[in-house]
Order: sequence, then structure tokens, then C-alpha cells
Amino acid sequence: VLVQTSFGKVMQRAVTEKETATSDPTKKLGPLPGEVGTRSPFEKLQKKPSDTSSRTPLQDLYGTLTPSDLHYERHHGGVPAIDPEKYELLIHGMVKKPMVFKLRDLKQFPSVSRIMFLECSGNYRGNKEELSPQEICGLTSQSEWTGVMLSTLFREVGVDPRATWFLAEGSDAAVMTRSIPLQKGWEDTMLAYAQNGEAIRPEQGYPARLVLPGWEGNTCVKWIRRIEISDQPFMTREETSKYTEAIGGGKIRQFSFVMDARSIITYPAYPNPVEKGWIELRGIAWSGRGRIVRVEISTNDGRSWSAAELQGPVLDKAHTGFRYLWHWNGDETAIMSRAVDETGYVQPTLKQLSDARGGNTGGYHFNPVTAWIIKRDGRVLFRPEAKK
Amino acid sequence: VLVQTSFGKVMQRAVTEKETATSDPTKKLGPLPGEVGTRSPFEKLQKKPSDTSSRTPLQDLYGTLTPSDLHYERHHGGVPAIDPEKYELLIHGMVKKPMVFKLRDLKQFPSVSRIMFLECSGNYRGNKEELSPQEICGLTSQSEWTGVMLSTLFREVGVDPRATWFLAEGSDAAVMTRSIPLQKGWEDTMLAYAQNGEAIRPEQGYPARLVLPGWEGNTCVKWIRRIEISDQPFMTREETSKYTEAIGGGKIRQFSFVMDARSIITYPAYPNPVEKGWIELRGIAWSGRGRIVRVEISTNDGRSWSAAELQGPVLDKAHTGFRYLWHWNGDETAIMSRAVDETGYVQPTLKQLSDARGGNTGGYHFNPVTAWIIKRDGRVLFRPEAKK
Amino acid sequence: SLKDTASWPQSFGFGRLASSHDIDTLDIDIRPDGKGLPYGSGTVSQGKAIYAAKCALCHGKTGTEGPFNPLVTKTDTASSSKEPGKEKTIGNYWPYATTLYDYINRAMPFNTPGSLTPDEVYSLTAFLLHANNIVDSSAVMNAQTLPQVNMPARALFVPDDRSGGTEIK
Amino acid sequence: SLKDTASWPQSFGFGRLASSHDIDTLDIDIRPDGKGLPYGSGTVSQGKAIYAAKCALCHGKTGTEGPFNPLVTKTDTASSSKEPGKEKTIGNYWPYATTLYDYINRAMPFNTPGSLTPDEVYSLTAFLLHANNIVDSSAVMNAQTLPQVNMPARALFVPDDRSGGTEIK
Ligand code: HEC
Ligand code: HEC
Ligand SMILES: [Ca+2]
Ligand SMILES: [Ca+2]
Ligand SMILES: [Ca+2]
Ligand SMILES: [Ca+2]
Ligand SMILES: [Ca+2]
Ligand SMILES: [Ca+2]
Ligand SMILES: [Co+2]
Ligand SMILES: [Co+2]
Repeated sequence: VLVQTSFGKVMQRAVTEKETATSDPTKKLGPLPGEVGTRSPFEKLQKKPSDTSSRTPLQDLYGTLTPSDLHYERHHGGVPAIDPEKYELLIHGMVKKPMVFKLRDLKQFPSVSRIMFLECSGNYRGNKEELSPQEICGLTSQSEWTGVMLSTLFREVGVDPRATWFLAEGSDAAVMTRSIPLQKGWEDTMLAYAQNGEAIRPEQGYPARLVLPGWEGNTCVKWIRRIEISDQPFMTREETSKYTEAIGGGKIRQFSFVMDARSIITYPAYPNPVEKGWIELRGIAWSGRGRIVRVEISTNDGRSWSAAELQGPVLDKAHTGFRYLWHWNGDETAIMSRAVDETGYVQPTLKQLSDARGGNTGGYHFNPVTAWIIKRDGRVLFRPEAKK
Repeated sequence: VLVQTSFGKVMQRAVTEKETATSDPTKKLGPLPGEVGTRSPFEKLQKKPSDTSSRTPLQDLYGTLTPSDLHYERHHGGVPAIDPEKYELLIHGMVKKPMVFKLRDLKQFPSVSRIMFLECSGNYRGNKEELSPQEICGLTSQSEWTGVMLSTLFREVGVDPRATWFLAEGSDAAVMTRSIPLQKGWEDTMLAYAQNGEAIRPEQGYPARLVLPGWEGNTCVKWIRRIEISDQPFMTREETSKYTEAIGGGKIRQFSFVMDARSIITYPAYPNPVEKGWIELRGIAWSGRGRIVRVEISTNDGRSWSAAELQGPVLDKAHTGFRYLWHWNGDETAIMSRAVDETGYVQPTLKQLSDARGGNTGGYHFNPVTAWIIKRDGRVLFRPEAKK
Repeated sequence: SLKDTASWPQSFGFGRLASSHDIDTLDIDIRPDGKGLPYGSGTVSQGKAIYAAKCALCHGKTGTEGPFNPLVTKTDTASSSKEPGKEKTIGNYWPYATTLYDYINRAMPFNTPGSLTPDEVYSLTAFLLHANNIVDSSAVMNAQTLPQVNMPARALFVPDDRSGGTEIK
Repeated sequence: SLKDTASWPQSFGFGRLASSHDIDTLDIDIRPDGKGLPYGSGTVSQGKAIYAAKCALCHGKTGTEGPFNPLVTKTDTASSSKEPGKEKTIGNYWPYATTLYDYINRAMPFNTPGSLTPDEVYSLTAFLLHANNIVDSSAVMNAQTLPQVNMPARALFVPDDRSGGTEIK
């Protein structure tokens, strides 16, 4: 494909019929600079959608950023089509001045950029051996988010000092709502309009969404159209019927916002086999409570643990890359990683989690250590764990 | 578009003919989770290709990362189509063991990720008022690169201690070559195979390229197929006829690798007009010699300068976001930014550069302070500068 | 806060004041105390008919059959507290009756959301509360009665007490 | 280095040894001292004919007309050193004759690169050096003669002396 310029035209004239049909790329003029780049046709990257979500292919990625078109998706009424010229955000309730902001208004306020992970609090599957990192915990992704701090907008509308909660409401078909403690809004919540350098993608909330650093994805309301400041939570369906978890003793935990520390080895991992010899174990670790301070690796089924190397810069509430050089002698073994965050929290085993929650293993905020079995023939399989 | 699952089918059955044809997105079920995300059809992002390059639309971007499909392009024989299974890298010359690495071999070595800018050393245009940041200096982009350190491969092949240079050769139609001091290879050169989380895009060197932190883009050979270790430079066409610059006194500067510090205000900027009142000036600054330590802003045509706020984390040899809050009273003025890096280098004016180079203003490594004229009607125009 | 606001003006002046029309159009949420409930009312039997016409396709004839989320508790509500989470329905898992109005009104029917009138939503709420053994068949739901409904699951909910550190919770 | 290699093995064992066939297939570069030049030769008049057939379309009948890069100096070479960079051609800007062989061989013709034989490349090199007044019309180019050619621009090139800090260069 040659461009339609004088350059392109001379080229076309010059290309004779005996143009070499070789597979040697050095003998064939390639496409000239283009308007928008492409992905190699040899790279098949797929989010593997289910009815309710689609998951980032963690085992196929490198480094710590998620390509925007591979960001995980979880929505409750599909992806709305929003015209950015018509888009408006209403902030009202316990405020001095209820206000409406157009997208261009939001973009004019002082801005901030920050690299952070998002994670759905329902990010766990573990029922069989043939599970990839994508299937086990692909409901997490990382982007550089840019937007205006919600505190900047709170300041503009004059939030009543007696207020304690706010409602965030989306303009999707579910008009998805969550109640959020006002404190988080003042502290570090971002009203984001950009992701990885460009406008937020439709699946991630175009043209604007909340990003609550370290808090479960459902609170980071996408396609946000309204914020109501209040002195009590609204007890929406998402924070009662959903996104609550049984913790034993007949109790259900509500408003469990923070995502606890977690890690996963993404290489080696199902479905990719390995060979005997030197293997660089690779993975990501993250915590909703701050920085990852350590990732520990066991290559002998948990008998001993060693520190992995962390890829700097280690950022607050961000996916952090880790690596660990290992020589595999070919014997069957289990390898695993556990994350430690700056609060001293150590990523638990499934048994520890289950014990702490009265035997419950379903539901949300389930972040157990993930073990991979390395078979003698090099196959790598997930190890579904017994509860007790 | 509903997915072809039982879920999708029940949904389809449920959608009656009187499905609301409203523009209210809350009344219309949107597309369910998908395989690969999309860009909003309202966002038209374009690299504006010329015959030889295409440029990142800096004025349309947010934060510091460049979406991979908007990464600038400069190539000398178009974009080759390379089958990753057939791809091989040969390292030979002054080495103990000349070796061939398949892509999978390269990926097995200890890996590194790093956020860095790339910039073409020919990144300057300044001939008229109607120029956007993209047109003035859009031949720079930033990505998180992942790969193996070249030093790791040097170690594997056993580089002769008497060697001083190496040749890097691409497998594009120009079989593009550059000679690079061996020291840079040992120091921090990366053989990258991934960009922003996924495989490098074809336009950026799929499946593997060099990334030389802070050095001109042309040295970061794409689609790399061969590295020959030597004790002298090869004097290829790209480092003699091209990528050299006249510096006065009849002299031509060769092997000018490092990209000096630079900055540009990307908002306000042509072609986007502004309104009276509070304006957050935004832009990016970078240096091939290390970290940006300061960006200074003038809103009165250079009479006084104030420090902008830098967006952390401020990374080594990386685009660094800056911001400066300004109240525009509506009078015509000129605004500009200048970057200062950790070596103390202060981004020069065009006159300083021209004076230092015997009146030469063409060619490469041209990084002058960019001034925007703000007209009373809010139009923002580039100010082409006289040489002397 | 991530921003040093010392040099900021009192107000940036971006955006506009919201009119009461702006607010009324969007302010659809219902609080547990009933704030937000509109004028109107509905009965169990009205709800039963609307349910059959607009909901049964997805939630089952009696609200237990699916294919989508079960809405009606199969077991009696008392036993549900033994193992909350096993069957998460209105009868054994929903702490507030107002949530039912709010959610049906904003999100259901899934394929034609926002299409129900207040009377329809009150009726469906009455029907689903009755089907879950929470109100009797003569119940009328409106802005006064709905917030009074006591939900069996209310007492089960506790706030999050995780706070990092060495304890696993 | 960015890596702590203390715990690394002597060799990771990834990849394979290159055979001389592997190397010979790819090792096409030509160094200023002539290393890499293949067997073969070419004359100015042979080059003239090949140029007319395969190059003139893009570089002009005499190498000055374009549409693409001019290859031949219009002014005499002596004057070019006054303002290098004005007209960047083989005659006034190229420091090494071997580069010409190397580049034509690897990259030209732009649309059918890698299609020329060594004799053709030697001939084109001879022709272009002559057109730029660097060798006379009887010159024969081969692995021995080409590295001996003195290029007028050679003396103009100086290494980069920028090193950061306050000085602008
Ligand atoms: C076309 C399919 C469909 C129709 C019709 C439909 N629903 Fe639903 N309903 C769903 C789906 C799917 C969900 C789950 C949505 C989610 O989790 O985001 C749901 C969820 C619900 C819930 C919440 C259940 C829970 O466990 O939290 C209620 C209550 C509900 N629907 C009531 C109704 C009522 C009342 C009607 C009729 C007026 C109706 N639905 C019509 C598909 C449907
Ligand atoms: C279809 C067009 C086309 C044809 C045919 C063509 N060239 Fe070129 N040539 C170009 C272009 C375009 C460039 C610049 C490439 C670049 O800058 O990357 C170029 C560059 C060159 C250069 C380097 C010029 C410089 O300033 O550095 C030389 C030498 C050259 N060509 C020689 C030849 C010879 C010899 C032939 C015939 C065997 C030939 N070209 C055929 C288009 C062509
Ligand atoms: Ca305004
Ligand atoms: Ca309200
Ligand atoms: Ca604690
Ligand atoms: Ca091997
Ligand atoms: Ca060689
Ligand atoms: Ca210096
Ligand atoms: Co939670
Ligand atoms: Co240079």
C-alpha cells in the first residue's frame, strides 16, 4: 500500500511487474509511514469475553502497562455510545453551588496523571488445572490515567463540611451507582478523561470516569454523569446484592473497598510449556494499600522462599513487575509468588483466606497465592487448592 | 451487537421491535464485553504522514505515554512484514562465539522494562505560524519498552575486549545500518521486543529493535537482524550523508548521538484557541542526558520565568509532564517553556543554537525554545523565529 | 491531596450552575429512608401481571428459574442466614427494600431499561417482596410504605474492618 | 549496567552457534578500509548505462534533477566546503567512497532493493564518483581501487563534542 502523494505515485510507476515475490523483507519495499499504526497480524491478543466480563491476557503481556484495547471489561449494561459534545457531569446535593460541567470544562481544571492498576473485586477463578493467568485473575489492568482530582471539583462546588458520602452514577444502561465515602473523594479520587495518552476508551468509561486508587473497580464508576453529595450511603444494588462477601458467622462484609495485595507468576504459566534449564520467572504484584515492598518466590512448593527482583520505579498502587532467575532441573515441582505491601500485609494462601472467612471461598476480594505445577514434560498447570 | 452465546441469544429474543431509538445511553443496552477494545469514533487521532515520516499528535495527547498506534514513524524502506517464527538475530565479528538467536531465545534471557522517549534527531519544523506541536516536533514518542539488555547478549557471545564499535543492521528494505560505540551497548542499550505491554508494533520494529536510551532514534535500529562487533565504525550512509549536521566553519558534526534537552507547551497550542481566564499550561520536557530537573515558563515573551510543576515520577531519559497555572487577561502575549536537565543544560533559543553553529539552522539536533503567540481573539500561533 | 492549591483562585469559573431542571431530570436515586421515592403506588397483583409480561422471560416464571439472576428465595428466609452467599436473592440477601425500587427503576428490564412508570416499579417491588415472603399479598407499595419494609438480611451486613498489616481477614 | 549479574551462569545456553553460512549470507557491510567488498568490478561507462535504466527515473537524468535525492554536485567540489549542508551530494558531502557501494548494494533501487550484482554496484559507484568529479572517466572500481578513492568531504567531518552542561553547541 503506497500513499497517494507524488512520492507514492513515482514509486508505483517504478514498481515493475517482475517485483520480487520473495519472503525476504529486505528485498521488498514496505508500506510507507501511515496515519495510525497497526498490530502485527502474527500477534493474536484476545480478552476472552464471557457474558459479563472480558479479561486481560496477562500471560501474553510484557512489562506493567496494559494496551488500552486489552484492558479488562466489566459492565452492567453494556458499553454506552456517548457523544463528547453532549456529555455533562452534574454535581449536586450537599454543596454550595450545584454545577454542571461539560467535558471541555473538566479538561480545563488543573490536571494530574498517574499510573495505577484497576481490579474487579470479583477477580478470581480456580476450579481446574487448565487455567491461564488471564482466566485466574485477568480482571486487572494498568494504565496511565489523566484527569482532574475530584477534590478540585469538590472545591469548586463547595462541599458542605457535614457531608460524609457521595453517590457516583454512570450513564450506561444500568445507570450504575455506588456510594463512596467523601474522604476518598477529597483524598485521591481522580475524575479521569484520558488513559495511556489518549481519551479513555469506550469500554473504560469514555468520555469520563472515576478512578479510586487501590479501590475495587466497581467503585470507579465509568461514563459518570452525576455525583450527589450526601450524609449517608445510598445502599445501591451494587453495594448490597453485589460486591459484598460472606465472611463466616452468617455475616456479610459491606463496603469492602480496598484491594488487598496480590501477585501472580505470568511466566511460566498455563498454557505455555517450559524447557529444562534457566528460566526467568516473571509476574506482577500489586496492592490497593500502597507500594509493593517485596515479592517472594518459592520454586519448591512453599518449602523455602526467596526475594524476587522488583522492576523500578515501584509506584504506589500500581502493578509492579517482578523477576526471579531459576534453574529448573526437570523434576516436577510447584512454583509460586507472594506479594508483601508497605503495610506488612502478606498475600495469603487460599486456606488462610478460607479460614479467616468461615470457610467461604466464593465472592469478592479473593487474592490467594497462585501455584503452578511444572510437570516433568514441561507442561505448566494451575493447582486448584483444597479449602482446608 | 450482542455476543453469540446463550446470554446473547436470550437478549436478542428479548429486544422487541419497539426498542427505543433514543439518544439517551441510559435507555439502550450497549455492546457486551468484547474481544478487543475500540477507540471512540468521536476521537480522530492521526499521525499526519509525510513521504518519509509520520508524527505523534502531541497536542491531542494527555499524560506522558504515547498510544502505540500513534508512535511516530521514520523509516528508510517502509515497514517490513516479518514472521516472528522465522525471525533471527545474528551476533558476530569480534566475539568468542558468533551466535544466532530466535525471538523465543531473546525472550528467555533476563528481561528489563523501562519507560523512555524516542526522538528522531531531525525533529524540527518552524517555517510558518500555522504549526501544531505535532508538526513542530512530533517526531518523539514515549513507551514502556521491554526486552533484554544488549550487555546480556554481549556476555553470552563473549565480546572481544579490544572491540570498540558495533554495527546494527535492520531487515527492512533499506537494510538500515548504524555504527554504535560498544560502550553504549554495555551500558544501557536494550534489545526490545515489547512496547507498552505487548509485542512491538510493526512500525516500531516488530519483532525486535534496539532502544538506546536518550540517543537519536535512527541509532535504535528497528527490525534488527544483525550485530557485528568491530574495532572501528563502518561509516554507513546514515551516519555520513544523513544524521550529521553542519556546525559552522565548514565543519560537519558526526556521531552526534545524544538528544539534548527540549520541551514544548502542548496546551495552549495551535490549532486550538483559548479563552480568557485561568489556563493550565501543559507540556512535556525531556533530555537524552538524564532527568529533567526544571521546566521554566514565561508568559510575558521571555521577560520573566517561573518554575512549572513536574508530574512525578520524573524518570531518567523520559518525557516528563509539566504544568503551570496562568491567568490570561486577554492581552496579546507570547508564552514559552524551557527545559533544564540534570547536567545543567538549559534548552536554548533558536538564536543561541544558530550562533553556536555558525548560522546553521537546518539539519539535526535542533531543539530551540518554542514560543506561542496568544492573539487577543484567543488564537494560538507558532512564532517562527529569525536566526539572528 | 495530590495538589498544592495555595496559588489557586477561589473558583476557576469553568462549568455552569445547575438549574433545578438539570437536577430533577437526573436525580433518580432512592435512599434507604425513602428520599427520592416518587408519587405513585402499586400492588402485588398488579406487579404479578407486569412481571409475567416483562420479567419472567429472563428471571423465570416464579423468579427462581432464570436464566438470569434468581430473584426469589427458594428456602424459607430464616434458614438463609446460616449460609449467606449460597443463594443471593431478595429474600435472604437484600438489606434494604428501597434498593429494589431504585434498581428496577434504573436498570430493568435489562434490554429496555428506564422504560417503567413509577406505578409499575412500585407494583413489581410489591410483587417481588411478596414472592420472597416479606410482605403479604395485600401490601401496597408507595413512598410511605416502602421504606418501612424490614428486610430479613439487614442484620447480616457488617462494615469492612480490613486495614492492612499482618492480619488476614 | 542495569543488571546485577552476580548470580548468573557463565552462559544461559539460549540460541545456537552461528555457522559460517549464517554469517556469509548476512554479512554484506563494507568498511572504509574495503573489508567486505566482494569480487567483481565495474567501469564508468557500464555504470552510466545501468544508471539510465535503473536510477534516472528517481534521481534524474544527470543525477541532479530528482525527484528524489540529488546524487551529483552541481557546483565544483572545491566551493562546496564553504557551506556544507546546502547541497548534500556525493561530491561535497560523502566522506567515504565505500559507503556508496555499501548503500547502493543494500538499499537501491529503492523499489527493488538487493537486486543488483556486485559488478553492477561497482559500475554505478564508478559512474557516480565520476559524475561528481572524483574519479576520471577511465576509472575501474573493484575491491582494491574503491577504498583508495579520496573523497573531498572527508576533512569536513568532526566528532561530536557536546557533553551537556551549560554550553550550547
Ligand atoms: C432481557 C433479560 C432481562 C429482563 C427482561 C429482565 N431482567 Fe432483571 N436482570 C437481568 C440480568 C442479566 C440481571 C443481572 C444484571 C447485572 O448483574 O448487572 C438482572 C438483574 C435483576 C435484578 C437484581 C438481581 C440481583 O441478584 O442483584 C432484579 C431485582 C431484576 N433483574 C428485576 C427485574 C424485573 C423486575 C424485570 C422486569 C421489569 C426484569 N428484571 C427484567 C436480565 C433481565
Ligand atoms: C523508485 C525510486 C528510486 C530508484 C529507482 C532509485 N532510487 Fe536511489 N533513492 C531513492 C530515495 C527515495 C532515496 C532516499 C532514501 C532515504 O533517504 O532513506 C534514495 C537515495 C539514494 C542515494 C543516497 C542519497 C543521499 O543523499 O544519501 C543513493 C546514492 C542512491 N539513491 C542511488 C541510487 C542508484 C544507484 C539507483 C539505481 C541503481 C537508485 N538510487 C534508484 C529513490 C530511488
Ligand atoms: Ca466557561
Ligand atoms: Ca438524590
Ligand atoms: Ca491493620
Ligand atoms: Ca535452546
Ligand atoms: Ca562485516
Ligand atoms: Ca559539558
Ligand atoms: Co468489595
Ligand atoms: Co545526531
